[in-house]
Amino acid sequence: MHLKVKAKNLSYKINEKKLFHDISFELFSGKAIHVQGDNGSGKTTLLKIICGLTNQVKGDLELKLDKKICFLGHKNALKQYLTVEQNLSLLGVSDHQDLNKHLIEFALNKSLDVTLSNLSFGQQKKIALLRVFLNDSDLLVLDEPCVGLDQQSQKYLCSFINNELTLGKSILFSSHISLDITSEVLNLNK
Amino acid sequence: MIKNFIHQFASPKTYIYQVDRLYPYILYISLTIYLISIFWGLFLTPEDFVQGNSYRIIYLHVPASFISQSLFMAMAIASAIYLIWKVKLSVYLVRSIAPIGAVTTFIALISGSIWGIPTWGTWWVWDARIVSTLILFIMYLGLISLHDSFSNHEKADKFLSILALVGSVNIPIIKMSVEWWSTLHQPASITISNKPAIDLVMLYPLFGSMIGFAGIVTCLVILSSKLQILKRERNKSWVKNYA
Amino acid sequence: MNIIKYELLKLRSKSRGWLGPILVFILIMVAFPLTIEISNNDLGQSFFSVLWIAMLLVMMLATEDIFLEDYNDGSLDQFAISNINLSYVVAAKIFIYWLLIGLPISLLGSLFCLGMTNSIYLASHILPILLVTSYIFINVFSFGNALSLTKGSVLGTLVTLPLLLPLLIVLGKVVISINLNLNYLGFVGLLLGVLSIIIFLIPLIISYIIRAHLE
Amino acid sequence: MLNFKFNSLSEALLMQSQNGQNHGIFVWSVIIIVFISILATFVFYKINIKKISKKLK
Repeated sequence: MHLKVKAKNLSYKINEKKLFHDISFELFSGKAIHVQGDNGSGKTTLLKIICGLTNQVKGDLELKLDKKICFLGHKNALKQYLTVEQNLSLLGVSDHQDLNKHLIEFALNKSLDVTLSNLSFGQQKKIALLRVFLNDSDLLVLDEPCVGLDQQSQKYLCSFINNELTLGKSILFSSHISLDITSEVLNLNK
Repeated sequence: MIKNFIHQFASPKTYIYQVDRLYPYILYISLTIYLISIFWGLFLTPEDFVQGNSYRIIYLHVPASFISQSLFMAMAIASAIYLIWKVKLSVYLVRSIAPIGAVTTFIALISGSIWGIPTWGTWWVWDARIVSTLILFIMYLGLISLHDSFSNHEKADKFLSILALVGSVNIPIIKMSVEWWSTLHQPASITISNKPAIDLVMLYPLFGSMIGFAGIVTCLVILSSKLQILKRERNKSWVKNYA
Repeated sequence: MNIIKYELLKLRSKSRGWLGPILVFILIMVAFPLTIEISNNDLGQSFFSVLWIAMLLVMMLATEDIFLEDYNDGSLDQFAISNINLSYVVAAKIFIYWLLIGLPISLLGSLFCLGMTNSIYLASHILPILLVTSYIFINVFSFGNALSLTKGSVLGTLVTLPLLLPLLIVLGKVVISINLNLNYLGFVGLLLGVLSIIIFLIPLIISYIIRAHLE
Repeated sequence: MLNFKFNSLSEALLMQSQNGQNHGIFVWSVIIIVFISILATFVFYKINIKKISKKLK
């Protein structure tokens, strides 16, 4: 059990308006934190602060990671005009040995040559999730990972995350859909 | 330590109270100097040998064009301070100098082109100074529109100061290159550089009008920065007390 | 190396992104003589000013979504999180844009020069200058479009065009020198000097701006 | 050194030069434009500051 993330009294403001303040938590390896809160309570911002995309206004954030963070946000980082296969190679996962397994599980193995804009929202999300599944990092940051996913895929995602936790990875996620993941809850509501 | 010092000293609150104290002195002294110098320049100085009485526009034109360039330099310094030390006040100043700079550049342009009618026979010449002043004017407006198009103030502040800094590096280059360009194209009849060296009697009121105009512009910047601070810090409790 | 490969793939599969500006350039160069009497001998005279302005316009159009697309679909977030230096990514993007847009336009510009002035000497001497200029244009417009990332390219152009004016003056001087058979190597040296400064500075500045955008 | 160069108000308004041209219109219009634009800027900021302080109260 190593300490991966330690946040102390994090605060954030937009245009001098407080979004959240005095958020403190610790995340150990093999543990998950579920960030909860109403719309506009700053979940995405908090996750972005942990990724280092945004700077907190106050407070300290300590990261002890050996590898880079794997982040999945609202935006999928996929190119609409490229085929699935090209997108996978852009994500840098096209040579991964486990790729086929996940593709079959997501029923995407037959649409490798399809241009991405012809796929549905949920299917695009699944391709974005492949990057998470084939990650090479010890901290996963997932912002609403199961928006648009069907029941089966949600279950698959949960089982994957639980498996990752047993492998000693740390996970931070936000979700309005309840997921079957053993996690601590961090509530941003005042 | 320097950082702490600046942050304490340059808080918008201290600034606004200090500036309120100084404002009337600056305004009245500089207004007096300015009006006296203009009066002196208009009625007491001798007529120019070459240009006749139209040269009296110099007392209005030169201060404006000089100040319009200095204001950009001031903006660049303030932007650098913001980017290095994250002093909020300095970026408020950058944003509040920009419209004032645009106004002074506008004054310089208009007075220059009216001056051009009797002197050069035309109100617009592709002269180096005029072109670079026009570019300066557009850059001021560009800075304002860049800052206003972002709703997130912190973002807007960063972009504004980057652009002001890059622009300030470019202004001397633009000036030099435009001068270089116009030396080849321009017929000699309309250069203003070969006018006789200015007489000392004419120089005193010119200095006076420059100092006076600088003071007036300082007052304008103070007002504009007050407006900016009140807008941006309206959620702070001290602003409510102040208002 | 991977970044260059992927950026190339991205831009290549988006034909309106790279072919469009080239075609617009051709259209402008074809349209410009139509506005003048065909017998007019001054065609060669005004040709170069149209060439520079057309180049300016087309580079502005071409760089319009150089970062916008990656910003909208979240790729920039991924770049910023990954341990690749963001300014490398920016530099690679600019290089690819130059390779697919700037290079063909420079070649075409030199070709049009041959057609308009019937002078191989002029056309061959203008080519290296076109190559360097297009690279500088793409760099500076990328800076402007990074500043006005989500606010449209009009703002970006408004903000960057004044910065490019000295360059246009230098270009005018170069054409005069080549026309008069004077030594123009000094100007080329100046352009190369500007280029070498810009190549290092612009990606750094842009990566700072992009980080601010991602916040 | 500090003598009036114009003898009457009308002469000052006309500002006839040695070459016979009247430069008064240029000089005075510049003066009016400069003063008006400075004044307008002052008024603009004064009004806006007042407006915003009223809102803040």
